[in-house]
Amino acid sequence: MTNSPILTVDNLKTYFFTDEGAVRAVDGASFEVHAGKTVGIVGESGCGKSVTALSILRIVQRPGRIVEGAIRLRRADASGKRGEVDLASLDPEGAEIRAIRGGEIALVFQEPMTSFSPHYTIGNQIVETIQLHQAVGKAEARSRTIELLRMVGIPRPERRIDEYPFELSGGLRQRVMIAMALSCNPKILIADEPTTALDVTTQAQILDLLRDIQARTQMSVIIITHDMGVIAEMADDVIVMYLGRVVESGPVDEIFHAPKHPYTQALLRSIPSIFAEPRSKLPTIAGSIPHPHNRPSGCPFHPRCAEAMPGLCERHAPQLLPLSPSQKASCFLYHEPEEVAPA
Amino acid sequence: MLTYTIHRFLLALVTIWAISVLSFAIIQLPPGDYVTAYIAQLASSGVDVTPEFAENLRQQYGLDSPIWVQYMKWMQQIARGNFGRSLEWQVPVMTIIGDRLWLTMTVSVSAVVFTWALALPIGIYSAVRQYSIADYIFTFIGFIGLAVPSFLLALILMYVGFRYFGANIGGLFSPEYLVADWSLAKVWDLIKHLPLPAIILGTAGTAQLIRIMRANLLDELRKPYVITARAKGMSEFRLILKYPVRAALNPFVSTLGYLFPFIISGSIIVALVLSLPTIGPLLLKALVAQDMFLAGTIVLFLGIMTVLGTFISDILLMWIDPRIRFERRE
Amino acid sequence: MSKKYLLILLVAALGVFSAAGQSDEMGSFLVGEFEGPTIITDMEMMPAMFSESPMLSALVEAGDLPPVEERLPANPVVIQPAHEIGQYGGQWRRGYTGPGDVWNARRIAGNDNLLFMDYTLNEIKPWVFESWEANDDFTQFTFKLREGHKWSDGAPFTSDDIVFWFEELFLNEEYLPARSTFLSVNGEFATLTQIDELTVQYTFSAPYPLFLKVMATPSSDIANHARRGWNGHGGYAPAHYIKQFHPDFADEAELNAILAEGGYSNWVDLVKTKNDWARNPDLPTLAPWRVKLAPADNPVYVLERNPYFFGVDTEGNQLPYIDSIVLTLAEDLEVLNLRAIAGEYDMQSRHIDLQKLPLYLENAERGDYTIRLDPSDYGANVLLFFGMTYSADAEIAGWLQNVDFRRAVSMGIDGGQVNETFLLGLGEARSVVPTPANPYYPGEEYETLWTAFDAEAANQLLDDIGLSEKDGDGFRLRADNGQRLTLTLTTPGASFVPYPKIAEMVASQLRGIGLDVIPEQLERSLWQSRIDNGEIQMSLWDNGGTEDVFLHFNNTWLWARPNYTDWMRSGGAIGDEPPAEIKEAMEIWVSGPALPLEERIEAGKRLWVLFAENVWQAGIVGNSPVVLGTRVVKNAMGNVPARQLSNVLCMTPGCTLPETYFLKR
Amino acid sequence: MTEAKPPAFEDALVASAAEERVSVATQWQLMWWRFRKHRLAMISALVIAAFYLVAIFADFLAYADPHKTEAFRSLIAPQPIHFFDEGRFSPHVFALIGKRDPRTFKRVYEPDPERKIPLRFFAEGYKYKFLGLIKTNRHLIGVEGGAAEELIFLLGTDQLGRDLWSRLMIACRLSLTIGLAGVTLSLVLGVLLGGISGLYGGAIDTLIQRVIEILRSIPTIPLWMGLAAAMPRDWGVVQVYFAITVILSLIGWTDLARVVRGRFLALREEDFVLAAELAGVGQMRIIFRHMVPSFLSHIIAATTLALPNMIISETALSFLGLGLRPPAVSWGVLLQDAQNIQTVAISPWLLTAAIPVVAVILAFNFLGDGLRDAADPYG
Repeated sequence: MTNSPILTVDNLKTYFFTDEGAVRAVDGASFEVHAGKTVGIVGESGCGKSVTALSILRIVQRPGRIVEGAIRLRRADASGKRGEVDLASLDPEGAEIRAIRGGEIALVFQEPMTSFSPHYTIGNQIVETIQLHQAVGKAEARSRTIELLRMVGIPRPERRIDEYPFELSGGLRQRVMIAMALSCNPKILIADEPTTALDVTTQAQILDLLRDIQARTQMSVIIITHDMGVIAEMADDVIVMYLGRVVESGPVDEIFHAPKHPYTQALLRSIPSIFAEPRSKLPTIAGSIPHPHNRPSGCPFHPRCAEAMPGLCERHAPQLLPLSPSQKASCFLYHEPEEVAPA
Repeated sequence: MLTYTIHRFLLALVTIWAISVLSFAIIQLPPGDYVTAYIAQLASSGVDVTPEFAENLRQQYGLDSPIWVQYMKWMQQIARGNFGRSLEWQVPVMTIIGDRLWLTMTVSVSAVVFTWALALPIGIYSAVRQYSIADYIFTFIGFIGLAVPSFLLALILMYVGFRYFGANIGGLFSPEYLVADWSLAKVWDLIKHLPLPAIILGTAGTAQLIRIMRANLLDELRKPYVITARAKGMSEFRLILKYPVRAALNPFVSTLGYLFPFIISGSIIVALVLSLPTIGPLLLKALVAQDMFLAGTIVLFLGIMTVLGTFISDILLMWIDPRIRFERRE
Repeated sequence: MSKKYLLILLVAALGVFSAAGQSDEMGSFLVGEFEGPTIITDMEMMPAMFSESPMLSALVEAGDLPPVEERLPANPVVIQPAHEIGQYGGQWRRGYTGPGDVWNARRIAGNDNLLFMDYTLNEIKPWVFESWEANDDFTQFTFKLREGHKWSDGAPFTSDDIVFWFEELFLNEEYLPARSTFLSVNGEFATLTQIDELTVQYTFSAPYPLFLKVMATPSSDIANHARRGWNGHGGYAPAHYIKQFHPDFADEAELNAILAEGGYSNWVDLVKTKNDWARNPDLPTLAPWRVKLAPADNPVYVLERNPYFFGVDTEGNQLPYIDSIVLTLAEDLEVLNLRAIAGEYDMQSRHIDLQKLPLYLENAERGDYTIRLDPSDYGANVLLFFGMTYSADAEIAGWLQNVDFRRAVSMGIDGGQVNETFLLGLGEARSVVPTPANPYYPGEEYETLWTAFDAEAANQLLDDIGLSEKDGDGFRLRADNGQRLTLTLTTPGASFVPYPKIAEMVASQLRGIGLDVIPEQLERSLWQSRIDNGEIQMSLWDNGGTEDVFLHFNNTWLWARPNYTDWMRSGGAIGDEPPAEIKEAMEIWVSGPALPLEERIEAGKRLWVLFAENVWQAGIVGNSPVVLGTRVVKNAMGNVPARQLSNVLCMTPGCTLPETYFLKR
Repeated sequence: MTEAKPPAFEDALVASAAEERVSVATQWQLMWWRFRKHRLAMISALVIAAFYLVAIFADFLAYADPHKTEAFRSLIAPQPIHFFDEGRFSPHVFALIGKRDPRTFKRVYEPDPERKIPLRFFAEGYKYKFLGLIKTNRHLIGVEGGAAEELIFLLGTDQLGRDLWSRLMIACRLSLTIGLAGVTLSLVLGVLLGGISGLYGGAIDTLIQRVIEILRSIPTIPLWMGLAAAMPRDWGVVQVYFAITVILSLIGWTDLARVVRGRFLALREEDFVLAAELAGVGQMRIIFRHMVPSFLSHIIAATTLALPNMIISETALSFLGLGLRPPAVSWGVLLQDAQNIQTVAISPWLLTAAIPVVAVILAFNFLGDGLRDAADPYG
């Protein structure tokens, strides 16, 4: 925590402009990623966590667009001087952001089945990535690819490199995916639900692999998941999102042991636990995620919140404010509305 | 894969045989025969025709025997590599077809090239920029070609060409090159005559291809591998061409087999209006004249080409799509 | 030429359309003076020296060809061109529509008649035969060939070639199961005697005064090798060439090999194909041009001069002047016409569409051509004929056979409207009888008999014959079941005249006399097969070729096909016996050729009277250039007559001698 | 396809919103919602509806007998309508004086400024049966105390002096309806045979696939010519054409059959079909209750796209002399009248017959696209 964060997301707002109006997929999210650390972003589906990842890489597709906020990446510029670049202000198709995509920030995501094009061999697709970012020849790139495949635990990589994605099992494919993401030694790896589509044993292997690699390369990882178990296993810091906003953030221990926000508390209650009483019903969060065009006024969680304070929560939007040096939450249980302004 | 190929080949033979029977039957469908048609034509060009001639001619051409006998004779000839003699042109069928075949190919290929050159970029653009103004405009232009009757378009363009540009009227060669031996100048002359038929023939198919390309590409663009590729830092242009466009090409290849026969029968009208020395008008005239061996051979050829085309496009499909290749291997 | 060539636009004030003052002689500025080349028979005018095309001189110099004097017969035919002595060389560019259009070439380049009918169609002149002689009762005809006459391959042409044709082809039952009746009289065929190498003699069992005309008519079956050899007739054939394909002369094994290789059905097929001047470049010919590139495997159809052609001009220049004729393929008539409008053809009337006349005139200067109109002089360019042997629907057959019904239909058609719409006002409404210039012209009253548009009289006639009942829409009802009387007017597509469109107008007019007529367009061969089967109720056609009604079979008797014509041609053996008035007409037609000239003319007049009174054909419009009568002539083309007959018998432009045309430099 | 949800949107809450509405909306409502968004398709639907209205009220909209020929009204150019007379709204045209120019042989017409012909709405004209039932002679426009066909020529006349506007109106009737039966039959056959092929597989499948391949290998023009010539003699032009479209639909089903077969093959493996089978639901019921509805939308779109083909075929076959022929009045017949160089050069107004063809074909295509987009659950 001593050095400054490698990536700072500050008040990020990504909206989708549809015929029915703007959908605020990410609505003022702020967090930091530190070098060598793992940040977990957690939330129900539809909370804006994947869009946040896409926003960082600037590959949000129309009709989506970043409307506000900054994504500051600390990096060495062309002269080798350390500096900062605001990704949100870059031309999304420009050369600079493309050099960062795959080069400094890599993405692994949830669909190992379809994340590769079935028309090219895996080798082709990895070699391409290497050659995009580094001036190396084909043969050199190929041998690097074989090395990478070996590193992620693919048996007989010399042969596998010429196979098509559909010839591999799901677990192997996700390993290849990780190999591809690592091919240019990124500083940050974003893993969007990396294990969702896999069976439990494979999940564990993949998570082990990620941890192992992080230990070796000292890169930062942003892991996006709805699975609190994965968070507990992987993350150093946790960010809880709800309807596009960060409702709570903090070190993993504090979030798990002292969740502050009622939503975080509810999420944790819904994890099946070996300590839970057998045959008891798993607690769920009341209600469902509201329609994006009917965003609740005030605190977006108040209709589902057991501790909602009538007259306050539906009228005022809470701010994400620090509760301790490391933990933040956005709830009127912990601070008063600063001024009475209509949300 | 070998058994698969052999299996396909045997089925193709059966299909071709069925086509030969059907084509012969269809040509015999109208009442009367070549002699009736011939006499009608003579009468209309002012030649005195007496009923005796009809009898003479029927015996001369062997048209007085039953249809199945004529079919068997034809088949026997084909088995010896002789497709019969055209009753109207009075020379072996292959002599006539041979000359026109490659000109037909040339016209068809240039029409296909034009169609693809127009349809692929528009289709890709329309999919990538779905619902944009340009999407609407390009799609609209593409569809105009489908909607405007090609025979009318051909006639109007031909007249405009004559009236305002002094262009040659119809055909694929300038008069001075018609009998000339092949030379670079003649080839250049042919190339100069190709755009008009290619554009007219091509516009009709453009809309269909734009539609297929757009729909396929829209499907492909939503697939996760596109995001993967994007996250790699590829430029959007390269990315789209390398991944989704490649995948969207599959249906194009699978229709390749039907393309050639389709262009021939679809181009009869335009070829007539523009007076192109291709197979289409020949087929139409042979049918009108009930010149059965000529018409039968052309129909049979088209059938064989379709069967072969399908076969080739299947193999091409296996070549470009590894998934199909693996399925068939098993 | 009398007032019949003054083309009058019928102007009618109709609705708000008032007739403005117009020229009485519309179109007359496009009709030229009747003229043509002359065949010189005066031996005094025989040129002493001969010369040839530079194209041939080169061959002679190279030793590939004997000199012109050796190629010409001792007495070549001498022709005085229409205007001037021409220049050698050049290509005559024309358009043709495909293999079915070989008559395009046969007409222009196939002048190899035994005798020649001059351009007026009135005078018989020598041609292949140098002279002829008939006995007093016209039963025996002696013909003399030219000494030293040669085929286009240099082989001598002698009486053997005529005898070979007559005995080995014409009389061979297998080769010609059905022979042309023009070489017969009263059903008995002539005998041919070979007097010597240059003399032959035809003998008939009864007088046949028309025979010389038959031998001179360019369209005749038995006197034109280039035009008729393809169907087994022709009058003569190159024996030295044909024998290699004839089973009586050829080696059997060799013949079988040829048959198998070429895919011929039998030797008959082989010989008829080889004997086709228009398609076989190897066939020796006497005609001015021979085929160089056949239409089949070439994009162009090319004819080249016959180096042995037996005609010269008055200065001794061997004809033809023009070296070659190049016909380019147009798959569609619009393309052909547009090319003509662009000035791409040197001289052409075939396929030229009268309806495009405004466009032709507009572009005449740009295309550097002149438009000439050649109105026909037979009776009707458009006529409606009734299917007299139609029988499928007894009620309709009954009306078709009722002369008053036919007269009413004829009077219910307004030929003036058809003339204005489709013939641009260039023809005139008239009956089917020929024009006053024709020897068989029956008299002025018959030109309009039962033809002048008169809806009132037509309605009255129909009311009187029992068709007075009408339905709510004003259509007459059938007598048998009280349903609407619906008739079909069948027309063939793709002809020189837009019959299907005319049928639409005729049907619309006949509604005016309460007849429900459905126009029906058929593909041409289907139309033909319906006629052959007696399935036509009413149809439209023309009377081309009836200039001499005894010489042309097809158009004269279409309405009587097939049962009555079968009866006529078989002498009553097959077919149905027709009613008296038709029988009278048929007897006249069958016996006419045997009648001496004066009696034949009277018989011909009587025949047309019967046609006019009985209205088997209802004349609609005639005297127009609509059939092959719109001519595009490049201004550089010389010796083209300003006016020619547009005529099947003339094989127009055959009888204007295209071998005398030339291209000016 | 099912697992390939659009990830870019997955979290964008849009999907969840749709899901919520899906739970209450029927398939048809869903289609309608999507369809409404496709503006071009909406406009196209209105255009097509307008065309069919014209077809229904053709005689009322025409003002001249479409079959009445008149040489002295041949090839009149479209006539301008003057809406105001001395500042007053009073639509009128000028009477025409025509003659044939003796030098150019063109028919020329001059307006007569002395004779104004006032236009009237709901005027009397030629007699017809309104909707085929009620005898009347009222037309949308006409003139007072005269025959409209002699006086007004909104789009000019053809060579035979028939009014083009009136003929265009009447032509809508045949052109828009004649192919419907064939298209319908093709659909039924396509679904049925494709379904059988996909459902049963094995020998039946191989046989049907072979038949499809043979049928697709035969060019249609010879077939069309043969059939046209082989029809009974006493049939009228419309009957013959109709019969041929029906017969040709017997070979036109192949495209749809392939699609349906593919869908069946895919659906056979789907969970809900398996579930229904396990639940003991009868096979026919599975097909018609569960499987067919799942690709009904595709069939609708295919139909909409088959209709413009039928109109194009009609015009093309008329050109070859194989389609509808006079006295039938259809767009193909009108276009065939215009298919010559003198029309292009001298009387180009006859080419206006192409405008409704282009308009309706475009409309059908955009409508079809809209429907398909709306029907596609992943679109």
